[in-house]
Amino acid sequence: MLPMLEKRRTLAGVMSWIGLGILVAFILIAVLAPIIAPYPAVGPNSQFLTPPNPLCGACAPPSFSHWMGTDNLGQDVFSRVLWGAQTSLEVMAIGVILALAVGFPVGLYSGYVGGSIDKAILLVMDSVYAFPGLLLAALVAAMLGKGPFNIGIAITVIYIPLYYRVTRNQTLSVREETYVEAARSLGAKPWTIMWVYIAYNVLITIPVIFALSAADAILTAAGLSYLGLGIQLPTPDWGLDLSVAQQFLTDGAWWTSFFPGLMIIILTVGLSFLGEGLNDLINPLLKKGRA
Amino acid sequence: MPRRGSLLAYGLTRLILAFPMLLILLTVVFTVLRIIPGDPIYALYGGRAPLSVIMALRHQLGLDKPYWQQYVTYIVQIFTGNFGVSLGAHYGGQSVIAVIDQKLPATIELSIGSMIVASTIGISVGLISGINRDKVVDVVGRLYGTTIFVIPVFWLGLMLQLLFAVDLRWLPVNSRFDISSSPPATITGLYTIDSLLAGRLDLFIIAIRHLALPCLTLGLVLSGFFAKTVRANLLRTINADYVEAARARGIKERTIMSRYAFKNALIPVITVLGLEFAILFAGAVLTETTFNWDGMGRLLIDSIEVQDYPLIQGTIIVFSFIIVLISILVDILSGVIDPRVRY
Amino acid sequence: MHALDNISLDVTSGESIGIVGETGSGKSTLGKAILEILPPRTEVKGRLVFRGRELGQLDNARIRHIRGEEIALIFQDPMTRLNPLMTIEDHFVETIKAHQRVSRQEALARAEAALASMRVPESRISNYPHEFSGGMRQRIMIALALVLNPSLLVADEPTTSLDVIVEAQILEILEDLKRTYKMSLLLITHNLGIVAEVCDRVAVFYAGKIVEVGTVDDIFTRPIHPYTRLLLQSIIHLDTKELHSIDGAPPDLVSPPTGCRFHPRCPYAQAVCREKIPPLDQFRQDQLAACLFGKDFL
Amino acid sequence: MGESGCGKTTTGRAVLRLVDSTSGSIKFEGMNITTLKEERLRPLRTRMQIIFQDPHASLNPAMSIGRAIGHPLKIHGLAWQEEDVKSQVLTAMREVGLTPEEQLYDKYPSDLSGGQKQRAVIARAMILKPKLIVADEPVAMLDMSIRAKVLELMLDLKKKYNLTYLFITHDLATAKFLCDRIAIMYLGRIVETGPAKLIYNDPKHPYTKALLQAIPIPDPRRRARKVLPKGEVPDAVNPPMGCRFHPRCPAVLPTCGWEGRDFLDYLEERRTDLEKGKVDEANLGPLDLWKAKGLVAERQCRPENIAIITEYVRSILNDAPSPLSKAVERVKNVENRLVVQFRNPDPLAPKAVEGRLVECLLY
Repeated sequence: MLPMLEKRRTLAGVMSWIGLGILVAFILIAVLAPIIAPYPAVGPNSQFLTPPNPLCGACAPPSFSHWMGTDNLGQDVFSRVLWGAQTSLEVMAIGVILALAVGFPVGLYSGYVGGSIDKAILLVMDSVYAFPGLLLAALVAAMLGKGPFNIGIAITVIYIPLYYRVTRNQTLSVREETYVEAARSLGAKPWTIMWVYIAYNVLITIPVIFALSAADAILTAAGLSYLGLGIQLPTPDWGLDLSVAQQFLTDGAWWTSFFPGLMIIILTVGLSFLGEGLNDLINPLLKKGRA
Repeated sequence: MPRRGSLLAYGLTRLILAFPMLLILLTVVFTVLRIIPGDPIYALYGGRAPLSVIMALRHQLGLDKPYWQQYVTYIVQIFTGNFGVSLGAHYGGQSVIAVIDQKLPATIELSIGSMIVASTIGISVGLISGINRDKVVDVVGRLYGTTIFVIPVFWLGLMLQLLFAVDLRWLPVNSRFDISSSPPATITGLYTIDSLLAGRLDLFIIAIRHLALPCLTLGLVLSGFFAKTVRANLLRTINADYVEAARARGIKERTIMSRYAFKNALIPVITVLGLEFAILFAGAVLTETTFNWDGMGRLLIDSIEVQDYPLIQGTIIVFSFIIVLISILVDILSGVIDPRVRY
Repeated sequence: MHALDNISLDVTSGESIGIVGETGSGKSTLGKAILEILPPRTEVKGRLVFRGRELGQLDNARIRHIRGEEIALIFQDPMTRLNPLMTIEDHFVETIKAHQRVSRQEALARAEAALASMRVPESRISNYPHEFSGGMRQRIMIALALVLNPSLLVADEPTTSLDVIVEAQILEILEDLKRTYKMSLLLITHNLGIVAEVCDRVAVFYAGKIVEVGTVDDIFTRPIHPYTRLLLQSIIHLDTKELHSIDGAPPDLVSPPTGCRFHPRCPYAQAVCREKIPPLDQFRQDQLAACLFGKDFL
Repeated sequence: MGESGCGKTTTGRAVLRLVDSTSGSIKFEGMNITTLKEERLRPLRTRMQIIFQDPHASLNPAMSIGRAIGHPLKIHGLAWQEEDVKSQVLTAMREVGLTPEEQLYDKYPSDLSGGQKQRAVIARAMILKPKLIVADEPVAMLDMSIRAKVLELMLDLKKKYNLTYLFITHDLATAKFLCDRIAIMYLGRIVETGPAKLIYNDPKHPYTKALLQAIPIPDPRRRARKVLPKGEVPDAVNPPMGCRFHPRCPAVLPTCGWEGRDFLDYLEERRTDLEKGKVDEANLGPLDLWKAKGLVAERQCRPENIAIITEYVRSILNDAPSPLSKAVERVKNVENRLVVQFRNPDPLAPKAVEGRLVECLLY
């Protein structure tokens, strides 16, 4: 997939590369957080504190020792932001990968067999899809309890219909391709047709959805935490830190909300660049392939 | 030979088709609330209230009955308009319907305002982008569409608050109305409409000033989706065969753009409108929290926090009804505009 | 990419001329070039003289008036050429009003007359395009092209997506038009049979160039250019006794072959064909060919 | 052979049981396979194969050419060893002229030209050594200059392996050149079938005649005015009664299957004539007052003008082409309805006519 990105320096190609770079950088940050973070994520680092700010506890503006300042508990924002990458990526990965693992086979099966089974599954998935994802996730999260894994599951619920729809629609169109009928005329069994002839040709549309839903999953997870229904303190998490910081915003402590938000934006923008770029690169390929 | 289908028949079909969708949503809500972790009372009160209290509550809500019986009662209650009574700290004892009736107008006002902002900005950006394909304006427009869509709505809200309310002090920080004045008498519950109905322009201005930031926040985030859809569709219609054919007939370029390219590009936008509303409602929950907006989203989160299970259920069900209603409206609207849709 | 190169063609009034060529020979680009509706950023060089006026020098408003009013274009796929959101009536009224100041009633009356002449029931004028079959839509497209009485009709593969009987019906309509309205017809097609049935003269395209022009009789009975000969032989028709084909594949127009563009596939090619670009020379009365050895094939 | 929508492709697929037939029977090598279960059918698929119109679409873009050609062997367990499969594939590739075969083996469909892809598809079909090949417009998507070569290949293979082809095409000329026998289809029915030579020299069914006449001939000296059927192929979901060609047939009889719809079509056709249309509009009003059901076309009338309308309908029926007007049994009034009642059509069955079967009441 990537060699074709090199061929043309189009906007799509550039966007894909930027997006991929950002994603890789964040994975590195998450993995290396224990090494690169200057302070632990939890607990005050108050030895450097200037006189405590009466309005927001132990918070301090960005300085040489605390690049992004400290929060109301005196925790280093930069370190928490780095550690927070772990939480976000973990929740996102669980949510999106589980959604793919369920949505893809179900979509493939539903699209291939068609008929009333397909219609029934479609109706259920479409109904769930039409429902505001965050509300559904909030509900599931409230029921399951709060930990990265449970939040991941709650998010999965939103994205299963998405993967299902994309897979099913693509399966429907691939199923009508002559080469699938050719496989049938050769005497191939349904299982072989589904996995040898259809699955791969459906899978090429998935990276786009994968990137876009990953971006959305990060937003949803952050939203849940922001609402107090996701990750709980003291775990470092961007959305959670933002919601804590919000109450001090009117007092001028902008840094505690600005930087976690910025991290979310950079990562989601990266992912959506990757998704959009891939979309622009893959779509013409699909069309050309058919022509 | 294909003939024109009846719009009325089409509308009725959509209405009937919407019923299973509603039923499925209600079933999903039922499943999540009652089956996944055992039952809501255990999930919400487990270990925090004496067993006798829990058992009594369970009995009161009928949770000790078999699932199928619970399900039937649940469906019957919903369709008879009985949503139960709130159990939580804030609204304990009040009827769920009454509480929702208070909160719904706030969310509707916020949603409509945001939709207006989103469609105005989004469609304009999409059209400008599409006409100037691959020029600088287009690249900027595309980057805007992609970026604005993935900015966390609460973060954008906070930043706008910081800028316009805290620093510049142009607009109120949060809430639906000034504390110093009393809102207009409730007719529709929408402060803007009510103040106009009461003939109070001053109150209307207060309401609009309070609406401005939340609607801008939510509208901006949502405009990305509009911009992307409109641009993609415009690129398709601008190069459509019928546009070329119209040009060959010597139709004026302006007419071609408005009657062939723009109009046709906006049709698919209607069909994604349902999806937009789903995103809008999710965003509304966050925006209501950021701006302390006393609406349905806040109600849901508060109910979840105080584990007010009848209120949670009621709120979610009302959202389901609205979603289904919107999907019907969207279908009928696209049927009215696009003659091909009436099958 | 050079879709067309050095094309020179005269069409006289009331004449029907066929443009034939395989896929990618650039023949469809010609039709659009005449009406100047090529995609933006397309460069057109050369002179288009229509009834003594040079189209390239006219301003946009004048060109717009020539489109539809004097030169009309009908296309290959009638299914996609009508705006799905507009009724047939709207299409007609808009087209007529774009050119002439007439009342809506007057425009409607003309539209109904044009439709009736194409045997489309006027009662269906308020229907939408998707409510018509393919043949009907092509009739509507023709009616739409004729409603302003143009003097030149450019038909770009007008029957390619239609079945053989409907194709024959449409071709008869085109012939009738030519006869009754003294309209010139520029028929672009890949089907040599259609040209033989409808046209007075033919221009054969290969890789963006005209390789041979002449009357249908000359081209079909005594072609000069090797490509024309081989193309005629490769048609499978009812009297075909054995199969013939042309070796190789049509060149891509991004980097066409040097010299005579047909030389890599030409069985008679000499070394000089690779270097020298053959001019379009006259070999017989009214028959021109772009072959260095044209004389040998007389 | 037939126009689009006549069901020729469906026939080809039904023969191979790629679509299920609703009635009738399919026999292969003497065995009735109409309702055979897919598991029992699978072994038979080695002996019947299909070549599709679009060579590009018939190859899985994710499979290399070599793997695609060899896959049937694996599906049927005819060869498991990679080398064994590969050597058979290479042989098959040489056979269809897909050379240099070693280099093309690992290429993907998108790297090949249209002609090469169609050769690959033929090789994939031939590797199972089939007896029957259904060829569905195998050259329609190829460039003029390549068609002849693929057809030649098919003829060579036929001779060499004594193959049976079911050749599906809309191109009468190719069918004439290639086939021993042909069947002309119209709207889901075979209207004429027999030896190709006989049918081309002297077509019997009016539809066959129309088709042969409609093909453009690349010879300017043989231009002639044609007698063409009017209109287009109607919707196959709801085909005309009796002979399905009757509404368009130039040689139609009053007994061919006229029905209520035909009367409505006649009314609509009159509206294409500006003068008649205006008079009709004034006397009858809009067309959608009429309803057609089976042999009957009818409409509601107000009691005070039913007599005038009935008279007018009778007069325009007199004005109609004679087969149509003769097919009308009567125009009557039932309560406030005006009813145009058609006669029952004569039964239609294939008849032996001069060495071929024709389904037409003329014979």
